[in-house]
Formats: sequence, C-alpha cells, structure tokens
Amino acid sequence: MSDKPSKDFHENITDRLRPDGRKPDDFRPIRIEVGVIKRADGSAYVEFGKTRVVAAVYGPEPMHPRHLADPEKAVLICRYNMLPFSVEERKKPGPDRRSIEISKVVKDALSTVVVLEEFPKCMISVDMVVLEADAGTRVAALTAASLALADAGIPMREMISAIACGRANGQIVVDLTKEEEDAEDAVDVPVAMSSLTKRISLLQMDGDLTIEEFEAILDKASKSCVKIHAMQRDALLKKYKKEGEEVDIDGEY
Amino acid sequence: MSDKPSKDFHENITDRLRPDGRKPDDFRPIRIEVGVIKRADGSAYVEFGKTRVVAAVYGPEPMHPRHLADPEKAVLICRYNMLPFSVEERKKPGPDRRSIEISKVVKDALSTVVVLEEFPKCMISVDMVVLEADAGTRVAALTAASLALADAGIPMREMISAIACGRANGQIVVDLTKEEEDAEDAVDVPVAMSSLTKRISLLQMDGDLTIEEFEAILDKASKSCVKIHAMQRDALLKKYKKEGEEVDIDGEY
Amino acid sequence: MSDKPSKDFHENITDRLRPDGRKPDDFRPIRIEVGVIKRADGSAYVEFGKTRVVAAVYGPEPMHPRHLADPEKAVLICRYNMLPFSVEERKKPGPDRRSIEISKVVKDALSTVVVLEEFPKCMISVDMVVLEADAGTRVAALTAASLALADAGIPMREMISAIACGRANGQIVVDLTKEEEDAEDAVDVPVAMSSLTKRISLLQMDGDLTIEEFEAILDKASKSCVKIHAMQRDALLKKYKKEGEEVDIDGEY
Amino acid sequence: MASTKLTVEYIKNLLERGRRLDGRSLNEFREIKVKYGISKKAEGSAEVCVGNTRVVAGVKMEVGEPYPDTPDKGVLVTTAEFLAMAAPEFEPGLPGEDAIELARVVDRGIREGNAIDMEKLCIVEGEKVWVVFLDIFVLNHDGNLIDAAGMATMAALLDARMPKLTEDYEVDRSKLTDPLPIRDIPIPVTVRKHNEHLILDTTALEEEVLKGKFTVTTKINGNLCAMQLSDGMAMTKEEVLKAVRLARDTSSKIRENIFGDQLKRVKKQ
Amino acid sequence: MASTKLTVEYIKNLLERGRRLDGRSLNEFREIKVKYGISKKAEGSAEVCVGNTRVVAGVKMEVGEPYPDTPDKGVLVTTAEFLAMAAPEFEPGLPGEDAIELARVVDRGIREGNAIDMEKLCIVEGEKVWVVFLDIFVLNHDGNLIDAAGMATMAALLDARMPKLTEDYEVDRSKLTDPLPIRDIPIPVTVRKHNEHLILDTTALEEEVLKGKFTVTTKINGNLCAMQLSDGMAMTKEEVLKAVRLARDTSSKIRENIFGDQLKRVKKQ
Amino acid sequence: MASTKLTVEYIKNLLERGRRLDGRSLNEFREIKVKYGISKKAEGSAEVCVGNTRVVAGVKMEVGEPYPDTPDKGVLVTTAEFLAMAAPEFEPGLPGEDAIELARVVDRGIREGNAIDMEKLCIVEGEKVWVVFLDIFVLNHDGNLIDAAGMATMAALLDARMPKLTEDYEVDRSKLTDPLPIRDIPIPVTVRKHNEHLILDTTALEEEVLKGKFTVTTKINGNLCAMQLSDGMAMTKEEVLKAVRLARDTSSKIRENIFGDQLKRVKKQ
Repeated sequence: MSDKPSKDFHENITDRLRPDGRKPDDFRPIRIEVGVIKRADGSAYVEFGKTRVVAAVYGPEPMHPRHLADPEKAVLICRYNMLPFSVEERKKPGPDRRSIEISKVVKDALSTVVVLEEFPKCMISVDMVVLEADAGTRVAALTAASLALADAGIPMREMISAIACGRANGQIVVDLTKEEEDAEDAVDVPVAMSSLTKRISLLQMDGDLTIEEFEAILDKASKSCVKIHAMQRDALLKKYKKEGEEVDIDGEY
Repeated sequence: MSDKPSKDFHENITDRLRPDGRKPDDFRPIRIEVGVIKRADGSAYVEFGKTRVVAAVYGPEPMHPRHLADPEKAVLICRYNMLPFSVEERKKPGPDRRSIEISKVVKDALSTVVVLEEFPKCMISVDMVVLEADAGTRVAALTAASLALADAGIPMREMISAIACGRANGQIVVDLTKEEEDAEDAVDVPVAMSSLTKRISLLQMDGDLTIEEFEAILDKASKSCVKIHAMQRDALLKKYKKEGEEVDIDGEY
Repeated sequence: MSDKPSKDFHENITDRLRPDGRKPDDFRPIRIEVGVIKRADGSAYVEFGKTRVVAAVYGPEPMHPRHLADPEKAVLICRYNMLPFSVEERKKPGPDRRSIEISKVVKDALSTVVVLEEFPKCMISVDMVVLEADAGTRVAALTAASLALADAGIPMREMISAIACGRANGQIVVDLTKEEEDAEDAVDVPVAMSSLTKRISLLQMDGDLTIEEFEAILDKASKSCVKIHAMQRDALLKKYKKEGEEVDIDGEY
Repeated sequence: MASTKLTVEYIKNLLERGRRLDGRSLNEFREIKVKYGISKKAEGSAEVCVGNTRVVAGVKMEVGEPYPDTPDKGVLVTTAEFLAMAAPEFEPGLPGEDAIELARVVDRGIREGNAIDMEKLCIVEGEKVWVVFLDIFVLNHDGNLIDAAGMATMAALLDARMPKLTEDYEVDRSKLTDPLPIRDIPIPVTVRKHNEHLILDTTALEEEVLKGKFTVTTKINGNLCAMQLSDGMAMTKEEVLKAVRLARDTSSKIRENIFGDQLKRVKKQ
Repeated sequence: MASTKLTVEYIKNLLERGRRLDGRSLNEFREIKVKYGISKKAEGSAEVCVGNTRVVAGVKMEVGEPYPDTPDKGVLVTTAEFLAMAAPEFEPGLPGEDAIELARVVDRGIREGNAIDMEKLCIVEGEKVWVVFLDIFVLNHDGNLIDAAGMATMAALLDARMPKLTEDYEVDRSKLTDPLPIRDIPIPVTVRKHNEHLILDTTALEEEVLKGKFTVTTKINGNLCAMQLSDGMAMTKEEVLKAVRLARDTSSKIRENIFGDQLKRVKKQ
Repeated sequence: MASTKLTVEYIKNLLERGRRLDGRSLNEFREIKVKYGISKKAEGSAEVCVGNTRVVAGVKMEVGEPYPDTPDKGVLVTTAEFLAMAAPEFEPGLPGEDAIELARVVDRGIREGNAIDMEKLCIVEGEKVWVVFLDIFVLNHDGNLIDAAGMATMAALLDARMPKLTEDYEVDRSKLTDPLPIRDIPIPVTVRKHNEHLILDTTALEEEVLKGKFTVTTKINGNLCAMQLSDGMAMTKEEVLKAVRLARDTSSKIRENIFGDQLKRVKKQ
C-alpha cells in the first residue's frame, strides 16, 4: 500500500478487465435463497462467487439469561462464524477477535432497521455461518441475515443490502475477490445500505485512500446495494410464491 | 488390528494363560469398599488389579443453577476424572473430551436404574476419581458409582455392575489390563448390566470384530457382571453390618 | 538463599547504605493521592519508588449474581492486576495464579477492618491496577485500597497500612526494591497493620529466616506501618480540605 | 422441540402399531442426499441431508508430528459442533457432551474401520506426518445426527485430495494431488427402541419419545468397528444382537446406495 | 451511567440547539493531556487524559516469528481492556465486544497508517522479527474512548525505545537503543450525530443519548487509513462525507497540538 | 457445612474454656496416617489422612526447559484441587482461590525450604532440566487442609524415584532409578485463634467458627521458610511470634513422628 493516491486512479473509467474477467462494476455470480434451514424461524443462503454464507434467525423469544433482558426492547444477538475448512489455513472452531468484531458491526447495522421496540424483554438471534470464504464474507452474511429476519417475519422498517467495494490494481471495483484483496494497492470497503431511506449502517475501511477515492468507492457501493436489494426481493418473492402467499414486499418487512 | 477375524479365535477354548497368568475368565484381584469418603452422602472404592477408583455421591439436593432443574425428575450429574499421576504421561488436571464422554455414558447407564422421578427439581451428583489407571477405569468407576448411590440411600430399581471383556492375543478374555489392551489384535468392550432384569445399559466398542466374536464377548461380559454384582452386594452388607443395621439388599436399593 | 542464618546479620546495626543509597529504615520516595478515578466511588494512587498502583472502589451496591449475596453482610471483592507493560517481560493480560492469591490476601486483610455487617446482600468492589512494578506491589496495592475505601465513605473500624520489610545483602531493610529482592540472601516479608489496634492482617514470607531475624523484620515492619499511616492520613486530609469539608479523620473511616 | 404431551403420546401409539408419523416403516431411512465440494478451500468437503437433517463436514490437512506410539502413522483429529442455527434447543458455545460424543463415535468408526490408510500419511517416520482434521457441523437438526455425520465425514474424505508438499515439507495448497488413501467405508447406523420394536433414522420429534440410542458402525466386509449405547437405553442381550444385525445390513445398503461408485474404487485397492 | 430520563431529554434539547452540557461547541474537544513514560518497565508508555477520560498504553517488544505472508516485516499485536475501575457498568473478565472493537480500530489505524516502519523491525527475514505489543487500558471512562486510546497508543509508540538485541537474538532490556522507526502519526477522530448535527469528543453522559459512532483515522498527508461506523448509526452518503472531512481536519489539529515536536522529527525522515 | 448457630455457639464456648468438641487439647493433632505408593503410575505418590481429612499427592517428572534466570536448576510445578467429592460446599471446575492459595503455600514451603536439591535436577545447563509436577487432591475435607497437603506432598516426594533418561533425553518410565534428591523436610503447621487461644489442626466444623489462619512452614533446623496469614485474621505482633514458636515446635514433632526413618536418611546427606 502506497502513501500516495494511486497513479492509475483515472484509468478507472477505461473499464480495464479484472483478473477474473469482470468489469469494474460487475458482481461475481450471486445466488440468493430463502428458507434453507428448516428448524429456524427464518433463514437464507447467499453466494457471492465462491463466498458462501448461511444465516438463520430464531425469535423473538424470552431473553435468557433473564438479567440481560431489556425492558424496553428486544435484544439482538448476532453470531458470525467461519467453518474451519472455509479458508486456506484451517481456522480453529469458535469465535475469535475478528469474528466478534464482525458480529458486532452486523448487529449494529441490523439494529438500525429491526423494530426491536415491539418485543420488550425478548431476544432475536441471528446466526451466520461461512461455508466458504473468498472475500466479502461480512457483507454476504449481513445480506443473508437481513433476508433471514424478513423470512422469520420479524418487523423491519426497511431491508439492508450490503456489498464490498474498493480499490485493486489501480481501479475502483465492486465485489472484490480474495485475489484482488491481496493486490499491492488493495483497499476493501464493506458497505451496507437500507432499501428505502438509503442510509449507510455498516462502513469499514482500512488501507490508504484519498477522500476523492473514498467518495468514488462510496458511490459505487451505494449503487451496488440497490442492485443487491432487487435480488433479495426476488429471492423472498420466490419463496413466498412457492408457498402460495400474497405478499406486498415493498412495505415493511 | 487386522481386517479379518483373528485366526486364533477357536483357540479360545484352550484357555491359554494370559500375560499376568490369569485364565481367560479370571478377574484381576478385585477389592470393593463402601463408605470411604466421610463428608459424602454415599461413597465407594473399587480396585480391579491396579485400576483404582473412588466414587462419591451428594444429594438429592435442590438443583442449582435453578434454571437447569427438571420439574419432573432429578437431574443426575456424573463427573469422571483421572488424577494427573494416575497414568504414565502426566494428564493435565480437569476434564478433557474423553472424560466428558465417559461421564456421559456412565450417567446414561445409571439413569436407567435410579428412580429420578422421586426427586423433581433436585440434583444428584456422582463424582468418580481415578487414582491409578490400568485399563477398565470406566467400568470400575460405574461399578463404584452404583454402590455409592446405594450407600447414599438413593432409590434404585436395581444395581448396575460393569466389566470390560474383549479380545487380546487371540483369546476372548475378561477384565483386560493395559498390557493386553496394547496387543496387536486387542478389542476392548466395556459392558454394564443391571442386577435383576439383566439389561445392558453401557456398551462401547472400537476395533474390529466379527458378529460371532462380539456375541462371545457379550456372553462373557454378562456372566462376569453377575459375579461383580455379588461382590458389590457383599461390600454393601459388610458396611451395613458394621453399622449394625438390618438390610434387605435384594430388593430396591 | 542459604540454609544458615546470614553471617552478616549483626552487621545490620551498622546501617550500611543500600544499593540505591538508602539507609536500612528508609522508604523509597512515597507519593499518595486520593480521588484519582472520577467515575469510581473512591480511589487512590500510591507510589513507592518505581512501584505505582491505582486502586478504585465501587459500592456498596446490590450483589450480583444474586445467589452469591450474603444475607448477613456485604461481600468484599478484590481484584489485583498487573498491566502487561508494568514488568520487564510482558505479562499476558488477565488474572494468573499469583494475582488470584494476592487478591485473596488483600481481601482477607481489608475484611478485618471494613464494617461489612452494615450492608447485607451488597457487594463492595476494590480494583487495584499495577502500572509499574518494582517490588512491593501488593503492599502498595493494599495501602491504596484502604485509602480508596475511606475515600468512598465505606465505614472502616480503622485504616490499614502496609509495607514490605526483609533481608537483603546481609541487612534487615525496609521497602525492598526489585534489585534487593534479587539478592542472594533476600527474604521479602509483606506486612499490613491496622492504625488503631496495631493488629497484623497480612503477613507472608518465603525464604529462610531464623526466628530472631523474623522478629527483627516484624518489628521494623510495624514501625514502618505507623509512618505509612501518617502519609495516608495526610493524603485523605488533603483531598477533603480541597473539597472544603470538615473531617475528623482519627475516628472511624 | 416444544412438542406437546399429546404429540408424544400420538407418536408412541403409532410406534406401538409399527407405524410412524411420516408414514415410513420402522427400519426405513428418509431420502439421503450427498453434495460434494461445498468448500473449495477445504481439501475435501461434503454436505449430507437425511430428510431435513443437514450436516456438513470438511477435511483440512496439515503437516505435524506423529504420536510417539505410532511414529509411522498420520494423525486424525475429529471435532463436531451442533450449530446454534440447527435447532432452537442448541446453545452457542463450546461443544456439549452430545457433540463430543458424536465426534468421538464418528472418529472411532473412521479410525478403527481403517477408512484411511494412516501409514500412507507418514512423511518422515517419527518426525513428520499428515494431520487430517475432520470438522463436522450440524446445520439443521431433524434427528439421526450420528448417522448423517458419519456419512458426511465419509463423503468429505472420499472428496478429499492431498495438497502438494514442497521439498522442505511445507504445504502448497495451490496444487492438490492424489486422493486420500481410502481403504474402507465404515458406515454408522443408529438403532432406537420402543418396547420390542427397533427403529432406524428417527426424526427430532421421534427422538423426544425415544431417548436412548445404539450406534453400530460396520465395515465393507460386515465386521463391526465401533459401537456406542447411550442416552439411557437398556437392552437385553438378545435385543443388542438383533440391533447389531439390523445395523450391519442397513449399513451395507447405505454404502451401496450413496457410495456405490467409490466403493468399487476402494475395493479394487 | 444511571442517568435519569430527564437528563437524557435535557441533553437532547441542548444538542438540538447546537449546545452542550459543559458549554463546548459541537466540534470542540475537551482538554487533552499527555504524560509520557508512566512505566519505565515498558519500552514505551503514556497516559492520555481527554477531560476525565483517562487511558494508558504501553509498548513491549519481543523477538518472534514473522507471519508467513510478510516474512520481512515485524508483527503488531494490539489489545485493549476496559478496566472494571473505569466505570460502574464495566464488568471484569475477558474484553467484551466494545473493547475488542476499540483495539481493532486503533490497530488498523496504526497498521494501515504506516505509523511504524514494519520492515525495519525485521531481524532475520522469514525467521526472526520484532513483535510489538500494544496494550491499552481504560482507567476512567468519560466518553470518546477510541480517540483517547488512539492518542495514548501513538504517544506510547513515540515514547518507545527499542531494547538491545544480543548476538544470539535475545532481548537485553537493560539497554534501550534507538526510538521505534515511526513513519506517520495517524489520529482517529470519532464523530457522532444528533439529527443533522455532527458532534465530536462526547462525554459518557452524551454517549447515552448518542448511541452510534463513526471513527475516521487520518494520516499526516490527510489520507484516510481506517474507518469504522458502528453502534447502530445510519447516515446518508452526504453525512458520511461531511463527517470524513470534519474528522480529517480535526485529526490534523490534534496532531499539531499534542504531537507537534514529534511531527517535525517524523516528517524529516 | 450447614451447622446450626447453636453448634457454632457451643464450639465457641468450649474453646473459651480451652476445650474442643472431640476432646483434644487445643494444640493436639488428630491421628495422622500416611500411605505410600497409591498410584504406581506416578513417580511417587502418597495419601495422608489427618483424622477424616484425606489428601492424595503425586509426583510426575518430565524433561523440560529451565527458567532463564535459573539455567542450572530443575523446575517445580505445584497444583491443588479441592475435589467436588470432598465436601458438599466444593464446586467442580477450575481451582478456586482457596485451592490456589493452598498450592502456592505448599509450593513455597517445598521450594524455599530446599526440600529438593534442584541443582541435581539439571540435565544440560540452560537447555534441559527435570520438571517436577506436584499434584495435590483433597478427597475428603475435614479441616486443616494445608497441613495435610504439605505432609502428603512431602510423603510423595520421599516416595518418588526418578525415571531413567535415555541417551537422547527421553523419559523411560519403565525403569525407575534413584530416589529424588531430598535435602530437607519442611512441614507446614497452621495456627488458628480464638480470643487469646491458639488452636492447631482444626476440623471443618471448627473452621466455621475460626475463619482466619496462619500457616508457618519450618525446616529441619528450625528455620522458617514460608508463612501465610489469611482468611481475615488479625493478630498482634506478640500473638504472631507466639504462633510461630508453636508451629515450629509442632512441625518438629510431626516430622519425627511420620517421617522419622526418612529424616535420618536426609540428615546424613
């Protein structure tokens, strides 16, 4: 990572193809499925290329241990975990500092849209499991979690969609792979945006960016989130159609 | 361990002597004592050769933490532990995966005979400590635990007796030593049987056996359990006689 | 450490100067300050040379978890911890066996003077943090904790003052440094004494001492505690004067 | 599962008449689906669904030291976790006694059934061997977890290819080489009991009624390689032997059914 | 803090009128005090007070192995703990998610902001490098912990001198040699939001009202090196960009203000 | 123990008149029984009963690295656990503060009392030394645990024989060689106090009345090697000195009484 803004920054517009043949704004193949874990109250599967995540929701149910209950609203519990064989070097099972932080920012993002006030003294649990990791696992997990909450019938003011944008090999690109993340000049910016008020509720960054570069990334990310949201909507509709239900999916989730 | 049934299987009937001079059906010297831990509600010491185990029982007492109580019956808690110096290579103190599994199967076996329904919301704790280990610690522990429960006056439908049988050096043998367990063809099958209805409540096996071999082992094990039970009975009678009590030890424990 | 009483024992009276130029009975520069942690109910900072400790008190407040509450008196909770960079070789954060033991003996000492009976079902927490360690951290911590309790307005029958005395380089000396503790013949005896009844409530020792040597050390320690107490008193008065309060500091704390 | 007493009674009544809630016969398995390669980052991986029960397993390989008493053999490490997402009653945290038992029963089947030729995993005798990590995760719990886990583990092992080893014994995962040396395909089959009836492949609901279980793992040649009776079931000697025969026969059918192709390959060796 | 609803409402009302309880303007910091060398046993240490918030940080160095993917670079390990003494609501025990987040946000600022020339911490490529332990402790919590922790960490790094290395690569702490090779001074600034207002350096009381936070860490040259939006705050794209600019400008002022002298030294390199 | 207030008052009244529930005088010990070799798998082991208090201790030896500041000495590691079976009030789990205190007080007595000639446990200076693990377990708690543990530990050490070392420094436990190099027999004696009375060898019931304790460990030559005042007891200087003398004299009697034979052997060296 260099201290100066990338020289190739303006080359961006030339839409040079990326290592896997995508254009800068292209997603990897995305697959979204709702209702994949039968015992759960809601669940979803999200695949961004070789990044595969399952999310499941239980609740609302009475909070336990009880002394942690909030008398004014439901407590949202999020757990993000990578399976040991989801990465190159086997990861020891169980949460580490990275997964604790990701669980927190995912929870923080979801808490801006879930109507927690409706369920005082309750808990809503969101479990996210990464089956295979090829960059972007937290945004895939958040996208899946948001769907799983909707699938569980938890009231949400709007849906949350998430994607990582950033810089790699001198270009501002969308939905980076692990290979791109390993580029010399790579910066990865995971972003989550809500579907109606378009507000950003997850945003992380580490690397070296000028404000101009950051602005360009944020712009691409917000446009991408709109597209992700359309796919989420389709996946939900598909499930409910199967079940023969009538749904007005544009209102409250 | 070979894939084929041992060639020497039929040699079994010849009663070739074992490394320590025993015949196939011989136990090692067995010593059983009841009431060895004064503070406990019940306790027992069991020695199979150089395998030495102490078990102690506390309860029934109110379950704590309370949210784990069962409103319909007592919760049985079993803890099997090896002292660090009970084995060749020092074992780190505290439970490991092996001892957690053994604690579970011992609990599962005892729960088939203890009248747990008589003590809703209560707990009964069984602690087993291996002072020295020379194979057969789990069956010695279960035999001791069963006695300790009886000593504590916990109602039991019948007594549980346990022994390991198996194959070693081409013979089906009873009460294997560590040396025998290390034989090329060794298979160790711990078995627990109840005293009245002769039902098997603990049975584990790993190795390579034909069904015929397994049947022979099971047969020897069940006959051996009857003998162990007689020794348990004597130990209990001995303690109660000392205390000058009248006991009808054949009925419910 | 030798098996025989130090040959140089009687040289003691010659008041040979110590490695840092002090006489045997000299303290290192001592600094005591009260009220250093704003959020806490009471706090104090104690510096014995390069040994620096902060203590803070919260409570009395209702005990949690509730099942650990004592219906007859407050539970005193003490936690002594060394920061990772307070010692030469980085210490892993979190309590170890040494700090658990020190927390216990500090708690035991304080419990002889705090009027715990006044707050049944409550807890009083004392946190001690060692910023820099150059021997004598437990006595500095206890001296600070005692002040922090007084600062928090917790009723105490008397104040506790503490100091380490011992033998180093053939002399009986007061307030040893780490350098002195590393001497061939060093013995370190931390002692705590109460301000009014002059009773000893913390006393530890390891090394090799004749009874005569021990008596000399105990004597020096008890005289030193009286001096420490005067400094504690000054520090408290200084704080309360600042706040413009009238205090009679000789009675109950 | 918070099933009502009524449901429990209903299931019991059905079982007494040899019938089940979902219409299966007592020794009939639900549909078994195997999906290989669910994580390309693993040396081998698979997902097995048995009805709604869903288990994933993965194989990772590292270079490590052998155990002192088996200097010429690789090392096998098996873990299992019942993910909190798999059932409302599962708590997050360290594996509980049920998950530990499952891992150990599956491990013993693989190990004692000689599924892997551990001697072929020796690199330098007494110094360097392959360590095979088998990690099992239950994603959805609808009963019969040990059998599903055993199949998923076996599928992941059959899917696995060994990473390349550099000259100085570092693992180069960019190049996968030969398949793992698989010598046998042990399959665990768990039998439950209601009165005199033996029942296979129970659902989560049925397992609320039938607490005890007896797992028997069988090799290709029909020999037994692992057994585990637990959860508070007491059986007569005759019942044990009957259950062992039922498990052996079922194991053989499952092996043919889901690992038919690989079976030929393994037998050829 | 057990503040009453009344206090909360009062603070909100003030903020709506652009005012604060302690009279500061919305983007005004409290007094910042830096004290170097609070533990001579550390290679470097410092205490930073921002108003009543009090944070200490220390640097310890050990010789260890580099990560396989950066064989020519030192290793940085950052931990943070909110001491139980720092606030009544803090519990003793392992660091919670807030302390972990703080440590990781500060760590990323230092790491990605190239505060330390990690290549100069390589001793023998691929074998031996310096491991820098950064340990952060909150002694008193009166809000804005990340900013205070970031400054304390930077101060400890600037205070640090490397221990001597013996010929056989043992650490000789009796002899401290050169300062750590510091290349940049990244400073985190955390922005909070009430309606359209952006607020800096919040107190613990204010943070009960303003739950969300957005931290932006900026380098000497004004480039961004770390960001973290969390605690349940949702911002429009415009708000984000406005906050980034505010944080960058404030970061620059703080750097000049408290690290003015060192800044010259670092820029010279 | 859930003793009634009445019992507590009764014990207090007795003590005030210098009498005890079981008829002993205030400084009289209960019967002490020592059993050696309770586990042949240990390098040394022993069980000590003091009345109904029952403690086992074992010695295991491994080859390890010395501490950097004592490159020519073996390493001693002492642990203690109050088994849940030993008293209804003991909880299973990690050793609590009382067990940790006991282990550390016993350890300091052994270590500072020079019970073991640690220099004889050096194998290759700075590289390989014997690590002695002392593990103490309380099987039944009827008071005076530290003294019983100290005796059990000393008995296990006196029982221990060193395993053979192969040429490449591996431990061969099949061949035990010389006894451990024992140089001293430090014995801890714990004194409790009721008003002006000093009391030895308290039962669990008595310890409910007499919370505080003062342990003094003495060597063969009468020198003090470890002390610990704890559990909330406050003593005047005079009481401390009186207790120290009582402990020293009692220690000497116990040593003669239970380790008489070994004492001669140790003194001869």
